[in-house]
Amino acid sequence: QETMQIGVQVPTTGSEATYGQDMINAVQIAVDEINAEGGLLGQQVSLVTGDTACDPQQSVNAASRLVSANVVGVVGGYCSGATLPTLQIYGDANIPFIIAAANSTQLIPENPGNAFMINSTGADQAAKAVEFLSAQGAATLTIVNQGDAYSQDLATLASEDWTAAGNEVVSIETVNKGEQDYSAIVTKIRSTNPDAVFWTAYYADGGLLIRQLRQSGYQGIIAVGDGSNSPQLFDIAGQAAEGVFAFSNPTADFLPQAASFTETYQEDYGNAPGPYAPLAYDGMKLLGWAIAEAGSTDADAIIEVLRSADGQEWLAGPISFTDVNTLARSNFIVLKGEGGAWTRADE
Amino acid sequence: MTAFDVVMQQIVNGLVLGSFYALVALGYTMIFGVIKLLNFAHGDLYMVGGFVGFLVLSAISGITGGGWTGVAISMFLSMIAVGCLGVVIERVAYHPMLRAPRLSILITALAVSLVLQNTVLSITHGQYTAFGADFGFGGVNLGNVFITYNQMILVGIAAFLMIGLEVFVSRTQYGRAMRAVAIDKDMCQLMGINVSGVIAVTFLIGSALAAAAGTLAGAYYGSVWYFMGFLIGLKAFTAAVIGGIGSIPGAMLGGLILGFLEAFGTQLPGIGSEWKDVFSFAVLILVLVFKPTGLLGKSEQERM
Amino acid sequence: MTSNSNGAVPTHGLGPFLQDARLRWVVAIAILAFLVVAPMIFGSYITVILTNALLYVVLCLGLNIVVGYAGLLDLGYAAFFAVGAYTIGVLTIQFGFNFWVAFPFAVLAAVLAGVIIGGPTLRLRSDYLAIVTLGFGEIVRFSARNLEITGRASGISGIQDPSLFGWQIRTQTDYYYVFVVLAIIAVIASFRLANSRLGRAWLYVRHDEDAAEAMGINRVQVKLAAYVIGAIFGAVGGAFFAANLGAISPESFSFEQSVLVLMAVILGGMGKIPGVILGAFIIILGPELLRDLGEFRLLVFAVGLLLIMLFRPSGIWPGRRGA
Amino acid sequence: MSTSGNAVLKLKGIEAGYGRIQALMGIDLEVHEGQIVTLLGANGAGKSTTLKTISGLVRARAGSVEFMGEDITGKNAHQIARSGLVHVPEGRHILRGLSVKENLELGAFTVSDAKLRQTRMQEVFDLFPILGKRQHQDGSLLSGGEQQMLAMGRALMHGPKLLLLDEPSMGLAPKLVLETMRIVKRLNEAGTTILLVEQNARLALRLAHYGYVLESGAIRMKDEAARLQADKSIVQAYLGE
Amino acid sequence: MADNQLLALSGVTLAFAGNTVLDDVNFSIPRDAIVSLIGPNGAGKTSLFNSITGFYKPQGGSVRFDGQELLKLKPHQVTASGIARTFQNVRLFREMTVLENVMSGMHCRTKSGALAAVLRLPSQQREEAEIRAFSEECLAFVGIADEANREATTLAYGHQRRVEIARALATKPKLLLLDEPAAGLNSGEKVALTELIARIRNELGISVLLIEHDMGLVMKISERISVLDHGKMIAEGTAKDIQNDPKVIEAYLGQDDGEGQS
Ligand SMILES: Nc1ncnc2c1ncn2[C@@H]1O[C@H](COP(=O)(O)OP(=O)(O)OP(=O)(O)O)[C@@H](O)[C@H]1O
Ligand SMILES: Nc1ncnc2c1ncn2[C@@H]1O[C@H](COP(=O)(O)OP(=O)(O)OP(=O)(O)O)[C@@H](O)[C@H]1O
Ligand SMILES: [Mg+2]
Ligand SMILES: [Mg+2]
Repeated sequence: QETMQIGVQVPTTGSEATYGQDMINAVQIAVDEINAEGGLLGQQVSLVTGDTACDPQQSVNAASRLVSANVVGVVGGYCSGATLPTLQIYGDANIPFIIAAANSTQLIPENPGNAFMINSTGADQAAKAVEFLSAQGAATLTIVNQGDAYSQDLATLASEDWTAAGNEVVSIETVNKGEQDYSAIVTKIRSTNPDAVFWTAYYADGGLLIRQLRQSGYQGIIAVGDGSNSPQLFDIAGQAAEGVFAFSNPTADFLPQAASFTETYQEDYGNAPGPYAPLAYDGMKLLGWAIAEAGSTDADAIIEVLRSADGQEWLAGPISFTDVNTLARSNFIVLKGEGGAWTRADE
Repeated sequence: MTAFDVVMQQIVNGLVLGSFYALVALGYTMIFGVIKLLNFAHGDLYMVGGFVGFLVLSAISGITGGGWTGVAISMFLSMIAVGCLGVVIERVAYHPMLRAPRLSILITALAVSLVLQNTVLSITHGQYTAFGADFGFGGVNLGNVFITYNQMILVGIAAFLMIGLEVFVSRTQYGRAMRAVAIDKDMCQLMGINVSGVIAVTFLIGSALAAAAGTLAGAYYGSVWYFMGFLIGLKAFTAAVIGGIGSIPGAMLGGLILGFLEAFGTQLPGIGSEWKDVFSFAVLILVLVFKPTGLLGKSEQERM
Repeated sequence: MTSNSNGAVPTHGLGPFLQDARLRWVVAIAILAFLVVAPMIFGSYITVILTNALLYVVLCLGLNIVVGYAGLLDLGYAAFFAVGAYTIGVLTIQFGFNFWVAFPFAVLAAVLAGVIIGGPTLRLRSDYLAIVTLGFGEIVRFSARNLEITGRASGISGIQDPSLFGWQIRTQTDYYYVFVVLAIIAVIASFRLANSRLGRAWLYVRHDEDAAEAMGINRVQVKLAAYVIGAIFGAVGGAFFAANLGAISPESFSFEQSVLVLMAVILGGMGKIPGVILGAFIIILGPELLRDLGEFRLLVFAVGLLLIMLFRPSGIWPGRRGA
Repeated sequence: MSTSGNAVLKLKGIEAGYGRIQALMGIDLEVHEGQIVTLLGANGAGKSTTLKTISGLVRARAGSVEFMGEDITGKNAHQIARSGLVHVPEGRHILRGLSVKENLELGAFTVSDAKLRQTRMQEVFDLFPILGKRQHQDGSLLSGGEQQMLAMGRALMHGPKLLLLDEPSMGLAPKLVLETMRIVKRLNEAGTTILLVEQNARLALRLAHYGYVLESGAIRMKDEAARLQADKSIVQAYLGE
Repeated sequence: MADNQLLALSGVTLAFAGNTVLDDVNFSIPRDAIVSLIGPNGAGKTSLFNSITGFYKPQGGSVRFDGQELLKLKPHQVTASGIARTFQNVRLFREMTVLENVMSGMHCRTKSGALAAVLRLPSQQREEAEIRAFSEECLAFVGIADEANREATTLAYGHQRRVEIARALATKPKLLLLDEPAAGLNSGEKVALTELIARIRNELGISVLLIEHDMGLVMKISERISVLDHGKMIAEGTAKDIQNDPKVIEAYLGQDDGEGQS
């Protein structure tokens, strides 16, 4: 019996492998479910992985390989920088591409029309962050990013919005991934003592930063972006993560239908799903739905169905697209660290 | 915090960071000193050291607790285990290459680095692992400058290891032999020095120091990760060179200087912290332009 | 050619196989023929990979001049690659230059970069030079990450495809042929340089600086020439890399990139042109062939590298000129 | 063999070489206790290779080396050195970057008694006063002749039972050549057995008890030194002038 | 008078970390001469060579060569001005053939660059041929033309010394400095070397300054001998003068008391 090939384009080696692996796991869960229900168009679905290593050149190789493997569609896209040059490749080959994590605004003009971004853009998140932190009474803010496209983009957007709202940005700081020791930045933050600190990058380094901030006695508000809403933040930051706010798409924990996903993930992989797991899962499910709806593997038909997605509920919320194929809504929610787990903070 | 407090606090920060750099740089420098190899796998031994420390601590914390006693024991065992790993790596990957062109061993070292990283990657699936050490955040306040007990213990252990090593290498016959092996292996043999043995001991000590640093870092920062050795490996290499590669006091000095540069680079007036690495590298280059053998490196003059 | 048979052994490091001139031509034509028809036989994926490998051939031959000939350990070669790519990116996007107008500036920028890196540091011993070049590489990358004009961390996208005498270079196959031509030019230039007065001077300086100096060779000038020429190779590669991908960002020019190029050079056999080419192909094709292994692929690749080096410590390609 | 004493060193059918080059074609050689034996021969005859094979730097492809009644063929160089056989190789091999004193200290690497090292060091300084004066200087920056003294001094620090000297007079000023030969003789009189390779054959034969002449990796001739010296044909053919 | 001197050193002083190696050295070499420099080990002979050729930077004095001051020049500039040297320990380029080694000497007498090489300009091709031809000539002159394509460091020691001399000749020097060229040579080779040095002067018109410990060779060949001791010139003259100079005997030659003969 023939199987239907779906591509997953994420980093599985290099410094970002953690996140890529997390996404593959989630996609695999979705595929297992689809196959358990009889597959798509009567065929079992199987995955082909394309490792980008978060390197543009390698991701071009990976994408070309997925194209050569005759995949029906591709899910993934983690690093924006590495996702960018692949858009043209999938465009030329006319393959539907669900971008589950990468959300740099730079991707939009380069999209030939076959790619769909199911993660809200950085602009949406920045707006939410500014709104929430202002409401908490913060007037001065220090933003810390990690010098990559995603977190720098979010930092810049947030800074613009924050200033526009009449508040003061004390400074934008940049750290490097994997540095471990953030004491120098912490001292700098302590010396200017802003009302809030906003970490725009990922949980691993974020956890260390938060830990060191609190250890040094910083008492202000700490907030983190959607790259850091993982439960693993608590492993790394420990006590210090208590009271930290996170901006996030509604993740697995906060939707009734996601409970079983989280459980399955725990069971299969021995740890909690990371920040992009639900979106990756959704991406696969969305693609599966579109293929089923289209009733064929014809790309144009699948793309047509995706365009017409009309707010159907998925794990991470309803999906419908703008005319540039970005998520039509922003449904960022705010979480708070409490007792070693995330709870809703905005309800 | 006054400007003075900030400066003092950054000095403390630089000292702690510098101690880690120095510990790793020492191994770099020793190994370079003996077989002229830039051991790019050294940072990964630091990483493996962190994981071994974690495993040991998980096993014994039931008895010892997660405090300093447990961490000290984990560190010690990790030093032994990783020291042996270093020796094995030397035997398998470097020893057969000792008479090959120098740069070839560099590639072997890079390959070893990839092997270590990717082995741990496959085991941990790239996840961060919480280290599980559990000690308080207590400390002393000197004005507005806060120094934790952990920081003091950390710097103390690092200083102890470094001074011990320096004494060993500069004062003992064996240490002298280490330096001699770097220069002329055949002549060393003729003087009765077991060259292979000396090289093995060098790897043992160098790797053990990296493991000590790795375990301490895991405990101090709270987590370990398969890629944690990469950056510090580069930094240690840099530190070793600033101080004068091959020189043990140089590695210590270089580590501390780099620590201070990074601490103060973050606080550079007028430009943001994103330039701090540019700043440290620029200083490094300037140092080398004016002092081409590093701060404490001896110039290797050749007679004609 | 005939003078070689009774003159000095030429310094191209062809090894024992290819000493016969006629055999050399046969091999060259066979390789050329394969390169021309490859995209027609294989699919787009292989074409992309081969394009990549050919880019690496250019980069590796450039680094080979610095490391293999002049003996200067360079851990920041990606900086030159970045200079070429970003010059094209900045001039075409921010200033609206045509690719071909921007191209000479890319070469010029590389020459400048070579002089800046080389000038103050050439007195350093190899290991110190390594860290300085590493530092320069990182400075270039961090600067690209921090500056507005280079598009900060997101880099520069939307770089237009150039056209050449009315031929619009666009598809992967088009670029493949562009890189075939570039690689051939790089190979020919490398051979000719190696067998020239300057090429020998690099070897003299590499083997014994003092003796070379005593023979009237200005070592600083000779080493600088190596840096500058190596930089030009890198920048030319970078320029077409930028045009091919259409988007560039700092992560393409990381320390790992420099290390990968260096690995290819040493793996194949420093200073031996066919070896370096082989090294470039192994470094690019190796991990690709292992893609199915997922997270194990680099592990297997690394073990493979290790074994190759243990069995052929002077690089895969046989013959001297390897130390 | 006409000399008295028992053989400290005994080579039987030694073959050795480098890669495809065979340098020694089967050497038989004996050195008796308390003797100075000299090994003569043109450039490339294999003198240095013979010494290297004895001290373990070069592996013998065939034959055996016996030192003080023990078979040391195939042993590691450092093990052989520990048993009291010290080789001063051609080209001095001063350890660059280490001071004169450190070079000497390392010569006594196998001597664990610090006191003994101290006395030996003093003896060396008495023998070569310039080394005492320059003890803190980098050994490799000494002049050629000074380096030669250091190399010799370093060997003495070890307290050798058998000393292999490879061209100790090379590059020395005439006065020092004579001085060196006196030292060799004194050492021998103090009980050290010596195997001496010398380009300056006249001097060597004056000093030695017994001599071997090596040609293309094989022993061409062997006899009492005095008799070799008297043989005009040998002097002309192998020793020049 | 001054015009007669090819090389003239005056007041050259060199010290390393307080250790005076050359102490106010005055010394000259006439055109077309073979001059020897002798002296005990560590006297500063090699250091004097290094000072002339720009490897060491003396603290004071002047070195005039053919009307030009050398003291400020780098080694390669000194070579370009017409002084070539060999080294006390042979320093050939490893892994390169004898011919390639000799070709290095022609570097400073030719000029085509990278672009000419890549484009194979006719001028570059012509120059390459010239380099090759002259280097072969130099090899033939020292008598080892047959060894041109062997790897230089695999040659017998005596031949390696000759390669070094050929390499120096390829720089087209006016003055050749030889540092202990006879060390490690056997007596036959020494005789050949003596002849070669004479031919270099007689046939090529190149002056020679020689450091050597082999008194037989020195006495036979030198027109003048200078003696250096502890960085100072202690004597100068013909072979006879020197041989009988008590200062030289005391410092350098020594008395062969025949003690070796027991
Ligand atoms: N490392 C080496 N590699 C290859 N061949 C060598 C090596 N060392 C020596 N040989 C060769 O071995 C032979 C013997 O050399 P050896 O050094 O023993 O001669 P020797 O009698 O000591 O000469 P000399 O008087 O020049 O020191 C020579 O042909 C030489 O070329
Ligand atoms: N680069 C240097 N640094 C320090 N001291 C040096 C240096 N070069 C030479 N010397 C010292 O200068 C003195 C003279 O050395 P030089 O090599 O000139 O002697 P030489 O006359 O050539 O002796 P030989 O005949 O033994 O070769 C020696 O004492 C040596 O230690
Ligand atoms: Mg010899
Ligand atoms: Mg000398």
